[in-house]
Amino acid sequence: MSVDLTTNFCGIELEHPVINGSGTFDAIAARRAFGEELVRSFPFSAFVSKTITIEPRDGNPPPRLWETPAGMINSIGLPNKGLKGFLEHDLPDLSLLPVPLIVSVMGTSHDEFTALVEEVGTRPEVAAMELNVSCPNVESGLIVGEQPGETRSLLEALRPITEKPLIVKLTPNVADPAAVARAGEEGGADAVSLINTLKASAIDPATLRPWLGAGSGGLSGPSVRPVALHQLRAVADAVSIPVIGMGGICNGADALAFIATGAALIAVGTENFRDPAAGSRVRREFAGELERRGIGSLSEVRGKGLPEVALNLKSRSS
Amino acid sequence: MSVDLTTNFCGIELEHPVINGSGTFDAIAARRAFGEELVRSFPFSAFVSKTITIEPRDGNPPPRLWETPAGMINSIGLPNKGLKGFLEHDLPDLSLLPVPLIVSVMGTSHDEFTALVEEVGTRPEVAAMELNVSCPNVESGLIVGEQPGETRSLLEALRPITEKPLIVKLTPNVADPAAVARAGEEGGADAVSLINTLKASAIDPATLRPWLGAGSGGLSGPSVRPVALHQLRAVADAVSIPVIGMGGICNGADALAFIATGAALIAVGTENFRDPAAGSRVRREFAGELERRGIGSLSEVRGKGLPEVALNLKSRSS
Amino acid sequence: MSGNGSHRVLAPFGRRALEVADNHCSDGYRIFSLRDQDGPVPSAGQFYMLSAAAHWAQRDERPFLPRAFSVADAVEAEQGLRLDFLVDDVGPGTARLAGLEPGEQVWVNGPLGRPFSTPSDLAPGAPGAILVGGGIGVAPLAILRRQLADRGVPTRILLGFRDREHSGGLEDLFACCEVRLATEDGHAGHKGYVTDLLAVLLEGDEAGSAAVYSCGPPPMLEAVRAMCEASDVACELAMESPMACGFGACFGCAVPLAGGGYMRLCVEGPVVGGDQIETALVAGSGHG
Amino acid sequence: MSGNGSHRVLAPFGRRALEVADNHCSDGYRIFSLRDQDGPVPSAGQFYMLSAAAHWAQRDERPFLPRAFSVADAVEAEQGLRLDFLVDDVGPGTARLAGLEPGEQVWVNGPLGRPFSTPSDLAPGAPGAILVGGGIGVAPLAILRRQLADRGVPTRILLGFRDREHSGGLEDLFACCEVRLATEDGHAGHKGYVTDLLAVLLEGDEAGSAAVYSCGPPPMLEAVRAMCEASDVACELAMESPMACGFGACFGCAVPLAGGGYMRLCVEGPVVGGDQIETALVAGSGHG
Ligand SMILES: Cc1cc2nc3c(=O)[nH]c(=O)nc-3n(C[C@H](O)[C@H](O)[C@H](O)COP(=O)(O)OP(=O)(O)OC[C@H]3O[C@@H](n4cnc5c(N)ncnc54)[C@H](O)[C@@H]3O)c2cc1C
Ligand SMILES: Cc1cc2nc3c(=O)[nH]c(=O)nc-3n(C[C@H](O)[C@H](O)[C@H](O)COP(=O)(O)OP(=O)(O)OC[C@H]3O[C@@H](n4cnc5c(N)ncnc54)[C@H](O)[C@@H]3O)c2cc1C
Ligand SMILES: Cc1cc2nc3c(=O)[nH]c(=O)nc-3n(C[C@H](O)[C@H](O)[C@H](O)COP(=O)(O)O)c2cc1C
Ligand SMILES: Cc1cc2nc3c(=O)[nH]c(=O)nc-3n(C[C@H](O)[C@H](O)[C@H](O)COP(=O)(O)O)c2cc1C
Ligand code: FES
Ligand code: FES
Repeated sequence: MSVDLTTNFCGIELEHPVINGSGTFDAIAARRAFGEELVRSFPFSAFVSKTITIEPRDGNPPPRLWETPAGMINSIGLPNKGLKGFLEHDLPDLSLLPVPLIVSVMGTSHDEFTALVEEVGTRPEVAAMELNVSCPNVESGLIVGEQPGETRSLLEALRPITEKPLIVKLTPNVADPAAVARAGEEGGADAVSLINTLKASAIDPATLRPWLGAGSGGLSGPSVRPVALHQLRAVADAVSIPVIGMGGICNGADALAFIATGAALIAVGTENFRDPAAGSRVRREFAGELERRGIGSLSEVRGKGLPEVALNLKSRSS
Repeated sequence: MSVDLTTNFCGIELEHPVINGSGTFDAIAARRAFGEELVRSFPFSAFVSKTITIEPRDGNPPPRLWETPAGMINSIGLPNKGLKGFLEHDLPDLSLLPVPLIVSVMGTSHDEFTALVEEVGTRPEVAAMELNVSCPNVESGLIVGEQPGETRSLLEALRPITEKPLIVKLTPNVADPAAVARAGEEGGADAVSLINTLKASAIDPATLRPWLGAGSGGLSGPSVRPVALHQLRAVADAVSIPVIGMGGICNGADALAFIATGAALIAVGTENFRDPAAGSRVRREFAGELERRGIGSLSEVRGKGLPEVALNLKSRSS
Repeated sequence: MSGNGSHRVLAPFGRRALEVADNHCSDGYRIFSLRDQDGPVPSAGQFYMLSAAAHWAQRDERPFLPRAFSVADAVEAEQGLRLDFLVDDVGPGTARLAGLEPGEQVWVNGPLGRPFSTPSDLAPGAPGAILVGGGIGVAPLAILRRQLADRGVPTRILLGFRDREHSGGLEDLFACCEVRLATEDGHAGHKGYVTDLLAVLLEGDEAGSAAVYSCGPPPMLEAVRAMCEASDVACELAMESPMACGFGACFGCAVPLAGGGYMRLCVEGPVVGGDQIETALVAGSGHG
Repeated sequence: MSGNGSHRVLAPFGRRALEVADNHCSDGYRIFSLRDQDGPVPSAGQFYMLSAAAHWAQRDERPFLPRAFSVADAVEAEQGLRLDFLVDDVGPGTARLAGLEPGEQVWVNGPLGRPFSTPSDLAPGAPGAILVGGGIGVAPLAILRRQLADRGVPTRILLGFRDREHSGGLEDLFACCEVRLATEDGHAGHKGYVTDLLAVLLEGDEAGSAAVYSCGPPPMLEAVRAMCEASDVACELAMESPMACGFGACFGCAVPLAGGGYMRLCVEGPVVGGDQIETALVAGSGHG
């Protein structure tokens, strides 16, 4: 293939820019379902774990899913084995994957985040950490990711603990995501990723009451893509650190739109549910989209689109 | 029909709870296209005008539309004849409609809003006014609808000017819409309406640059319905004034979900584009949904869903 | 409703489900017909908003909105009016419509918009009409040709096509009248652009004595507009712009006006006078 | 892959487009078959995630996600494996699948999940099996019956149906073996619930000497679970819960565990031991 897809992300060499969204692909469960083929043709250039917490969590009562027009709502509630269980049971299996491992962590206080980043960061199997800040800080009662101040101080607390890349996973449920991203960068984040899910609810047609066991959840899938592209643009323009773009990416054309909007990497989430190998397909289609346009490397279009000269004006005015 | 759809909204008697979203139905243009039949079988129980401003506006450069999965992005840019042009040319025509008229206004300062509410409010043809606060206040530079403080002070400034109902049109692009709604209520608003469009962008597949002439726009249609239902719940729980619910309503089942979530009225927006008589169809289907369930009046389910006893548990656990 | 074909015919209020009567391929384009029992006879230049009643969303959950199509002909038949449309498959919506089977249902809103004017209204004293069509743009000219013929207006027809694959539905639509052809690949008629043929006509002495009606790709429309302006000949252009509603509700179909500001093409157009606009090149229109 | 039918058969990685070989109606339910050239032979109790390759979205832009279906039979044929599924039309996804024409393509991910255990694994020394199915729930029992028969396991089959309209595909699926029937309208067999028939068997002396396998509506499953628990008979239930992915990725298919906490039904199930759960009534499951 004439197109160069390799990408250096925070010093990590990646074969291509397609990774997974946290919580949308369980490599261990997938291996049970698909066997070694999953490892042989692993769909992502890096694997992002589901978010882990200090203590084990059962997750939310069912129902946890609701299908929406061109998307879905989930209210999973971060079920996980807890830090200890993850390090003991999951990390050994995840370290067998052929790609760098990014571990997503969430704490409800600086202490919890500190413990998570310390413990996880020292593991050689771990290449980077993603901070899920879509949760309240018990000390302030505020959602960290909704407050630039909270986000900055969290990063300032965590930055000294580890050399490894820290990625801030932004929540889209704010008026100004760029301000939060900037605060993260100022606090020492190496990258930001977006979007997480949009707050959403559904009504049970039979009871006319909330369908989801937890009352509400998060919207994802193609329906949120236009919102993701908008916030990606705002954030990519506001920070100089790399941005991981996600939100409704289903195919190579979507991936190209996110790269052109400023994403360093793109993550596939909900689409994994419709096609377990979506990551490989998106990468293939994405390379094809670049070739069709004669684009040799990502830097040619990232964040700016096609150069004026190359512009095919047809779709604009002829 | 055995179901009673009449609704009293801020003292205005309405035949049913289905109105239009501002800017999604132009009764004057529709009359040119469909003739008197439009007036004879007017689809809404009250008509909400497109937002007007003090000065005339041309609107944004094209392209202004982008179709999205289960929705669309618009960047229309509030084209309108300005206050004077509206009062002279549009108001006479709108006063011929068989339903109460709600005029949507937007200002960039307290003075502009004051002038709009004074002028429009004194017109007998006008039943109520909707305040579009999704714009920056030139004095503070802040988007009024994103700031509880800005919203409260705006309402405090406008409340003394008119006896007529003032509706605050909330923007969904905030972390806590309920806080803004509460501020509006404290400031003296008679009702709130939500949701306005979600900030969104699209990439031209040919140029890999922003498709929309204005760079970005607002997302609407079925894809935003789950977000609308979530914010509607949060707002309806937070205020005691009536709430107008909208966002992706396409049929009677959607309307029922919004009423069950706490809406006093529901507004049809984007669906009007797919079916000019969508309002009438939604009302018809909505009445059918109520009848099927043996619900005699809206108050039986508004904001609470079916009573435990009536619960058909089938879809939950049997 | 009468069919004299030059006034803005009103549409029934609310979308209606019509049945596909026929759908066949003709030289690269699909011609499909709807049976309209209760709708009025449209005027030439008007359009309809169409969407398949079932299976509309094709790829990536699109299309969501209906699509605009100029009516290419409207013929009274036993089972009611037959509406003909020409479809150029350029994306999911046109692909779905092009694939409709007879008997399938289509949601219809129309006729909509401003039709072509009569030559006399357009250019007082102009005895004749010159129709200039390019590619899929021949659609509204086909019904215009018939409605002009019904009124006995002498009409000359200039049509341009890319190649053999895109010389859509000529026979059916322009039968029984003299057509001058231009094709880019020269497989038929003049090798080159249809505007070359128009230039010849406009240079000829009869120039001023005719009104020009044109529809086609924006660059062709713009050439026609400029040429008519230069030789001071009245012209009307059937334009396109992205449309969500088609009846003035969304303000999405903005086209820049010569005097500044915008018009809603679905209300003030799709037929516009050459003097109303500065250019026929509109951002977002064209089949990209 | 062998077809001994009691181990977790792995799925090829990535969704595959398979062709619909047949789709016919049988007493209220649709039975449709896919031709699977390169897939493995599934074990009884496993399921597939299915979606139509074209025109998936039906109403309100749904379905978006694939749908889970227990394989009802898997038969080697010349053109490769034939996978049979039973479809109960309860919404847009099942409606679309029920309407598929032979030759249409279906996206397939599977076989997935934990299959039924052998009677001996389930209840050491249990010589026989009792299959208890209700309505559409007969699907996984059909292939289980065949795979048990292949292994010469003595099997008694109890099936319950609402009425004549819903006595799905009996003949085809349970031909050649003795079936005791219960129908709520009494049009065939015992008038009442299938669990009445199970009660009789469990009271009989042979009770402990068999393992019970059941699939059907949650209330029926719960009754079977409780009865087997009461009479201390080992049982396995093929359950349902809302699924987005089917391979452990979304954590959406949570079913409460007896010991507290949840299992992912697509990974730990859909076949679960009666002792693993406190109740078979799961919020969000069932066909509304
Ligand atoms: C008044 C009028 C009359 C017309 N008459 C005819 C006719 O007689 N025959 C005919 O064939 N066509 C006609 N058209 C054009 C026709 O409406 C369009 O070709 C059609 O809407 C394209 O829809 P699509 O889904 O097939 O393609 P789309 O996917 O909509 O693509 C068509 C163009 O739209 C843009 N586009 C791509 N993706 C999107 C998106 N997500 N959102 C918005 N824009 C996008 C691109 O520029 C693309 O080239 C007419 C248009 C108008 C306004
Ligand atoms: C392991 C397994 C095996 C199965 N095997 C079979 C089988 O062999 N045959 C068979 O017919 N079925 C089987 N099912 C059930 C089948 O998967 C469902 O009936 C199907 O998913 C329904 O989809 P639908 O679009 O037709 O209906 P839906 O619209 O999805 O409605 C089905 C139910 O889902 C709920 N619902 C309604 N709207 C929504 C929404 N927007 N989002 C989420 N939930 C909603 C309601 O409770 C409704 O009653 C199986 C399920 C599982 C988990
Ligand atoms: C079922 C589900 C579970 C998710 N769990 C997590 C999680 O544990 N941590 C996290 O940061 N994001 C989580 N997400 C958000 C995704 O990583 C992603 O940000 C979002 O879904 C948008 O991308 P998409 O539209 O491609 O799915 C989850 C999303 C889904 C649908
Ligand atoms: C084309 C378009 C124009 C709109 N113009 C306005 C406007 O002028 N003022 C306003 O308050 N809301 C405006 N809206 C927002 C709608 O009133 C409504 O809040 C939003 O579209 C969500 O509802 P829907 O999903 O049913 O369309 C507009 C929406 C669309 C799609
Ligand atoms: S298409 Fe909506 S106003 Fe013209
Ligand atoms: S359905 Fe996704 S984890 Fe089970």
